[in-house]
Amino acid sequence: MTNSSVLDIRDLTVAYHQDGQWLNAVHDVSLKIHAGETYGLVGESGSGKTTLVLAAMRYLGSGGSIRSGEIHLGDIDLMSLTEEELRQVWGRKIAFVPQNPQSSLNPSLRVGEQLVESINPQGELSPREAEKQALEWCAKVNLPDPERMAESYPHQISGGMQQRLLIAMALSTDPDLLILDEPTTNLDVTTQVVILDLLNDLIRENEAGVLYVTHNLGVIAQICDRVGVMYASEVVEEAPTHNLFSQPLHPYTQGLIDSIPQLGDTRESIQLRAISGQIPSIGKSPSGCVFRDRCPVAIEICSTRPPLYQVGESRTSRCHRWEEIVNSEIDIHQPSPGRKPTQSGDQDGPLTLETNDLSIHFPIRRSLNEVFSRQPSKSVKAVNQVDLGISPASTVGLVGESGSGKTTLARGIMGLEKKSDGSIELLQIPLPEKLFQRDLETLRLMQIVFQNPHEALNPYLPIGETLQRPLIRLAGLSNEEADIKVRELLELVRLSADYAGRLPSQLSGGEIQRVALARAFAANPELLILDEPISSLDVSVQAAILNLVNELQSDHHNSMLFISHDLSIVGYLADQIVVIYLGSLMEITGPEVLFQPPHHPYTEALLSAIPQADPNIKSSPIHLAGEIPNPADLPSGCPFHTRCPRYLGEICATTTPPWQVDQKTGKRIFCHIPLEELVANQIQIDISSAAKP
Amino acid sequence: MSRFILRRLGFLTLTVLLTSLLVFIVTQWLPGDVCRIILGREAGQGAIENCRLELGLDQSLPVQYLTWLGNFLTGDWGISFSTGLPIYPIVMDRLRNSLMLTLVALIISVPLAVALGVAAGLNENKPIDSTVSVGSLSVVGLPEFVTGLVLIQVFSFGLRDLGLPYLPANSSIPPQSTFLEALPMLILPALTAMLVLLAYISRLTRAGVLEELKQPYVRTADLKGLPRRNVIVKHVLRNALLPTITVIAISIGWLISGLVVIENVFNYPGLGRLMIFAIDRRDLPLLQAVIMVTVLGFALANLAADLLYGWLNPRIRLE
Amino acid sequence: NTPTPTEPAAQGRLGELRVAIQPIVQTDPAFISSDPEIIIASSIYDYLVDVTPQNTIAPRLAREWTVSEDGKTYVFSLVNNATFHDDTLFTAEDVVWTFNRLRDPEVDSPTRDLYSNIENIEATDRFEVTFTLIDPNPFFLYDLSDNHALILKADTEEPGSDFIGTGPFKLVSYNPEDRLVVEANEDYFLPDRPKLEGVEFIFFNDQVAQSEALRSGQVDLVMLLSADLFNTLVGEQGIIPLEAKTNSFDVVRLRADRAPGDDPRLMQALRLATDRQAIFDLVLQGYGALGKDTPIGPMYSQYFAEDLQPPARNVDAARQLLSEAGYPDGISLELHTPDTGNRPNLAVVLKDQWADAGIDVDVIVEPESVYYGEDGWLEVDLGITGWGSRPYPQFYLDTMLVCDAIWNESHFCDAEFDGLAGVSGTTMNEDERVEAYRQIQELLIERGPILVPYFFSQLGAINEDFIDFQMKPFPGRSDLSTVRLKQ
Amino acid sequence: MTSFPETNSIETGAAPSRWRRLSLVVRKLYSKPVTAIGTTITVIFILIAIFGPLIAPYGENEILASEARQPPSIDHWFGTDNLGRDVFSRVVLGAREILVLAGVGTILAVISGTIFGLLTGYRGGWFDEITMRTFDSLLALPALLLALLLLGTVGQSKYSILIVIIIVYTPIVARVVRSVVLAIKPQGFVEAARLGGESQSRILFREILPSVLPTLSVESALRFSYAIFLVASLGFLGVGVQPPSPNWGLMVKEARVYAGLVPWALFFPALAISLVVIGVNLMADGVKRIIGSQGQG
Ligand SMILES: Nc1ncnc2c1ncn2[C@@H]1O[C@H](COP(=O)(O)OP(=O)(O)OP(=O)(O)O)[C@@H](O)[C@H]1O
Ligand SMILES: Nc1ncnc2c1ncn2[C@@H]1O[C@H](COP(=O)(O)OP(=O)(O)OP(=O)(O)O)[C@@H](O)[C@H]1O
Ligand SMILES: [Mg+2]
Ligand SMILES: [Mg+2]
Repeated sequence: MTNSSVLDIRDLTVAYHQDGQWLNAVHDVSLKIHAGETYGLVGESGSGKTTLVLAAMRYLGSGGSIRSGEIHLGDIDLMSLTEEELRQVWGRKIAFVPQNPQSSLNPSLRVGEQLVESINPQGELSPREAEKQALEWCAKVNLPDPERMAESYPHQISGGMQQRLLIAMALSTDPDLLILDEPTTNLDVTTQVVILDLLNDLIRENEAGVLYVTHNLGVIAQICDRVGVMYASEVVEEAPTHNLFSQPLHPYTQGLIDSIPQLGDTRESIQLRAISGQIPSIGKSPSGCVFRDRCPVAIEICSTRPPLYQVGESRTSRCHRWEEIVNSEIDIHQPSPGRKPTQSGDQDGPLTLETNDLSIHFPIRRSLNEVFSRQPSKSVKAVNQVDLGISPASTVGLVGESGSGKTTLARGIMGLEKKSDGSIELLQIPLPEKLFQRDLETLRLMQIVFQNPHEALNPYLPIGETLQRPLIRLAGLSNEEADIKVRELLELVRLSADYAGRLPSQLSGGEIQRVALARAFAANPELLILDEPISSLDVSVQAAILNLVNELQSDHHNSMLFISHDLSIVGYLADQIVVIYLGSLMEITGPEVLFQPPHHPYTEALLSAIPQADPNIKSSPIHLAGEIPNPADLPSGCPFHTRCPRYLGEICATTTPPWQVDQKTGKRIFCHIPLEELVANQIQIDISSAAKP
Repeated sequence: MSRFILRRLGFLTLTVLLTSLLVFIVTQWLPGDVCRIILGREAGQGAIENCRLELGLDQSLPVQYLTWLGNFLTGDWGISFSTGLPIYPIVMDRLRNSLMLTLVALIISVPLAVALGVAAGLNENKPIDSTVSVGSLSVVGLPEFVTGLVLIQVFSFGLRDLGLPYLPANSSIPPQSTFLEALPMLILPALTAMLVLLAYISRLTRAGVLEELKQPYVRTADLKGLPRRNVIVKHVLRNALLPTITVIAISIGWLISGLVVIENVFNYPGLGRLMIFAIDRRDLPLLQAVIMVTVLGFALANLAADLLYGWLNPRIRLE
Repeated sequence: NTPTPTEPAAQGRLGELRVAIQPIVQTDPAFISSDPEIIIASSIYDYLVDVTPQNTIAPRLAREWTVSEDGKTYVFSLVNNATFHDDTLFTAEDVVWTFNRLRDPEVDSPTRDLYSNIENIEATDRFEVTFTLIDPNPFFLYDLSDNHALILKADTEEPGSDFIGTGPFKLVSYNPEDRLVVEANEDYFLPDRPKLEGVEFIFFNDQVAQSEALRSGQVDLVMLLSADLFNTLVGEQGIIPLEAKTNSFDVVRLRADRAPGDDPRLMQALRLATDRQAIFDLVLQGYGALGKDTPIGPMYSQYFAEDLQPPARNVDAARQLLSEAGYPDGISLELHTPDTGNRPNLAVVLKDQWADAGIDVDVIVEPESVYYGEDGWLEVDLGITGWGSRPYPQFYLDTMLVCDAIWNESHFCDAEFDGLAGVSGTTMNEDERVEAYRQIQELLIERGPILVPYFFSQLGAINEDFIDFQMKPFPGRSDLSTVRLKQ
Repeated sequence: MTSFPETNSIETGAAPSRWRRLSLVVRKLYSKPVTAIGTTITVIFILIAIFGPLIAPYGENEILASEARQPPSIDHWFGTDNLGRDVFSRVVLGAREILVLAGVGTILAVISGTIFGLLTGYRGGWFDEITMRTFDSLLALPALLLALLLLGTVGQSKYSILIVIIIVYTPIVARVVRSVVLAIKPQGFVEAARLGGESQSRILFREILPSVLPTLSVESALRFSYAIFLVASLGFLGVGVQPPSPNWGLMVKEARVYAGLVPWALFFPALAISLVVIGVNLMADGVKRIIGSQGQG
């Protein structure tokens, strides 16, 4: 045992009890973390990351049990401790930052009290001292106004603040080992950079070993020293970060890297390579190499279980063929999708969809008091004066942070939300405001795919029926015709015909989203709105869906509004990118000039905040001050002025900015700052796409 | 918050008015005539007519209703048709009795139920849990008249036959009795009401504890290294008992008036029995008054539950 | 050692009697009808003359009386030492006012009919009242002792809620549906009475709860017990069971004025299908007497025709009659009954017995208040009605069976019967009356519209600590002023 | 085209047939002893309700005058009552009435409650507001009192009990359904149906209803046990049932009078009520668990 290791896990196997048998969720995993080292653990959902880190603390939920293996925390043999002794270790030697900040804080305790608890778990300090320290920690994690913060309840503060609090709780115990389980997954990119920065600083200060769990390769690339890649309860590869990205030694790692578009990729420039198939659920892994089923280079030997091959000093891989990979004798990339989507169709002609000055406000009910004191009625101004045009057969990408009004805009267009002002025209015909006023033909012309795949399909209707309905109702087919068409649709989204008889619960998330796509295409709409259709899917599945969307669109020539919070995805897919902030459009640009200044200061911040999956690019993210303002209290003038790093002065706060058009790039920017000035001050964002094959 | 209360009070008023109207209409359909009932089967038609005139039953229905409503709202609850006595003191006296019974039932059952529920929840699927679950499921299904009879046999006659001190089989407490005077007679009916309540609350508490134990914040608390007791008391129970509190408050409404059967079995002078009396006698103003009090009590208990819930649960407060 | 009227009897008063009774509705004596109402009213008020448990007339507020030769003038001399609870002296004016009220068409009390034969009531002295009748009435003293004839103070404004009487007890408090409490009237005109400090009437909806309260010592007196409940109390320690033979009966009657009852064979068939002895054993468990389908029971020993017998049960004969009456395959009927007393049990047993003869009845039990309140009892074809005990039998004939009787529930109309009833009701000759009653019994057994399966005893029980309680055939008329605590 | 990644599903095969699903449910009901006991009790009572007349040695009102008040014996397993009726036969024959009344009442109440809940939840607005306020006022009255009031007005018969169960339970069911509808309404699939131009009735009954069914089945089981409770309690109060009906509540009421001497006439119907209510309760609890675990899975 090297005494420098803070965590040493050996041959750990963890299983859950399900339906009368033990199923391994972590199988034979060893890993070691040294003091001051940040170790990244990456893998798809369900690969066993959380199970592993919980087991590392010997904290497993009901039904979970450590079957074999050793866990050493410094000199302490965790496996030999009683529960009482474990509680002495928790919160002192190990600290944990969970994935979901909202539910990880007790909703009915003030956050200050919760922080005090972790500073003073067994009550050694005087309450006053503990409180003082708590306030200090609030300040350390950059929480504004610590006193007020401490008095708040969790629901009263934003997700970013909650996460900072949880980090403060963890760090305040001065642990030897800090475990972070996807601490930024649910946060916006702009918030994420703040948290990551904070972590970087604090970790450096504390000399603790860090185990960082995420599925975001970008984050790994930016902050980790060493990476373990987990798949189907096994760690299939382990390497220093730099090596891992420059030459992955496991086909799975390669698949992960290839699945996501990087900033600067466009559908014309690159095709995403999805990993075929999907991760097996626990207990269903194939024998031998667990990745065998999905591996492009699997051969006979792969049906025997590969040992953990030691590759040089610091690398390991569980691939029988690692030597061939090292020597570049085999290509471990996933096969490229057969057809490159061609941009076809006539993008000119009358706009498919046009909104003018579209505003959607949700009224807030006034209290009686407010009515009497004649306070004006307020409303949540979710969408403000949006002018949007979508050309035939083109894709408009809409990006914005959480709460910026993307979904509201989409719903407003579909007629699911009442517009307060402005007009919506479909094929130059004004749309009736209310859904029930729209005739079947109008309904047929527009379809939407919702964000959450599990809500998108009726869990009690067989897939076939779900697909049949629009065919019968909107396309006017008979039952028999619809049946035939359902099969075609399934084929179109690469599902076999027998899926028609299944229920959504028998499908994976990716498959459900395909069905949702198929339904949207069933009546061959003119306009298709995709509201974050992939953000809840695993990276390997995302790629397949993105490819499918591309392909379908180029076949059917539909116009598309693609909504996402991820600029790299929108940049990859869209013909035009629209950036939205607080319900107002900030910038409209083409994907090819996305990285060329001038940028709207908000776009600039978004671009810089994206952690790129390339350790060579050291990004210098722009930190946005403060929180997104409350949409019920929109800032006057430019909605972004309260957080704008390039704040000009008075004018931004008082006057609505003009739409400036950049002649060179064709960008339209909603800003007071002269474009020349922006060009002069903004540097080109470093993108990695050139480095890619 | 004040808006919330105002809104709720508005709905409450609406509900109460609707109920009174509903009851008024329903009682119009009730067969049997209050005057015939008052005067007996031997009275002549003339006496009946006199009586109807005196009670204002000759007026049109809307007039009758509005008159009653107007008077009621101005605090004049009127005279009971069948007894000729002022309604207000009668109803208030019964309300007091019902509240006493409620109090005893709650005092006995709530701590016990919560303790059982917590114990069961913390020991899921262990013997204590199964015992509490099966026990409560069995008791919750027993009609009060069965439990009441059993309790009387055991604690009254059973103990008496053994020559031990025993509880009164009958709970007709004298009017204006103080709580302490009434207490011995309150025990058996309270126990009967309590069994149902006990089962209900303990099941709810158990479910609450199980639900909260699953929440990620419990993990956070555990991993802070807090002693297990702290985690349970400060974190789990605080949230787990929230729904329980609501149910307790609501059950006050039920206890006040829903104990018709128990009040009959024990001859306890509560509101429920008074209501049956009023129905039997077609004593509309009395019935209306009792129902108003009941519905108000029920609605207020509900409101109190919501307020309490909102007070204890900071998440609600924003709304 | 008769104490003089002026001697205070207070030192002898001891204890409070707790009586369990059904809740009352009516408190105005002119309208009271149920036993609980009457026992409460008769504790607070007094009768002019009272009936003894042996059905004889006893003096009360009237010390003595004389009847004129022609039987039309009754002169009552009243006690002179009775005071109302508000300390005003009781005088003849109060009697006059009370009885005038009872026959006042405006008030329309149930007694109006009863007293329609009175021509005049007059206070002939401060303590003397004279009643003048239109026709002689052999039962006039009984009429004066009617349940409703409690003497109120003249010009009482709220007879229902003033509670000012001359009776042995004074009202302390009344909580409707809960209890009514009275205390001894210290100035009661009868010496040495009452012997209790007070009485607490506790209202119970539930009979079982009453008897349980008695068993657990929470009440002392329970009346109107069902035979079943009575049996469970027999042998219970510390409890004395009370049985009073009465002329109370349940009558099963079939409307005779329309189909199917207009064919008397149907009623005969019902009778033939009935096993009275079995009913008596099951329903009454022996507490009472077998009925003979007439309202004249063995209590009226001078009128009861012991030798007459209704035909014994004969199912075949019943079937035969049915088929003659046009129901060869049996008949379906609804049997209505109030929900009180033994009536539901009687209905259920009849249902079983009649089923053997192909008579299929649906028992319909209704709350008493509804059954009587809606006048359903006068309307339905086949029904059961309870009739309370009266000191003389003429009452039943006049109100139930003569053609124009106000409660002729069976709508029976028989000239011969009416003639006989007229004779028995007016003749001053006792032998004539005995003969008329005998013929009436024969007639009813032969073709009457009613089936009287039994006369039931009134049953009650009292805590052994209390003595000198005598339950009357009409239990509500029992006198509580004689009860005392055993020392 | 062939190079496009093939998908393989989590589970293969079509949705299980109805029978398999049923047998699965039965197996799950029997996987926990307590639930198994509850289910067995319920099934036994249902069988008794169906085959009662074949089981009962005597009629429901068959009076054996000479055998009144006999303790349990070979001839009379549960003894005889005060009128000489065989208690065992009456208990057995009483199962049908109470289960049918409670069952049919529950079904009707569930149907009407579901319709109200679906409509109010889905349409909202004034219709919702007025309906729910009316239901609130009904719920503000204790169920038993409401029942008494209604029984007084609609008359004392079995059918009145049905009406009472419907009126008393419709608001409760409607509320439960409504809350589920409110939770489901904003979900994508409902909106997708609206956007697909589906009619309201299809949306209500084909799209939303299935999601309500699990909650509804738990609620129905619960309502059923309360309905039994209610029918028995009404019988005990002597309303809505006519003697000589072998309604267990009525039997308890009647036997209570002479329980001191003939305790068995009280004990067995009381036991029957308790058993069936406990049985249904235990089963409902099991149903809830099964559906809960399906919801998570
Ligand atoms: N308590 C449990 N009982 C049974 N199975 C469980 C339990 N917790 C997790 N699992 C299963 O174990 C496997 C690994 O889960 P785990 O949460 O460790 O994955 P993960 O890599 O953290 O995924 P994610 O990225 O979604 O958080 C999954 O298949 C999951 O369904
Ligand atoms: N029905 C509603 N009533 C009131 N406010 C609403 C309503 N729907 C949305 N909002 C508010 O409108 C704003 C925009 O919400 P919207 O859902 O459109 O954002 P989004 O960009 O789609 O965010 P996300 O990325 O989280 O999906 C938010 O502040 C939200 O709270
Ligand atoms: Mg995880
Ligand atoms: Mg959204």
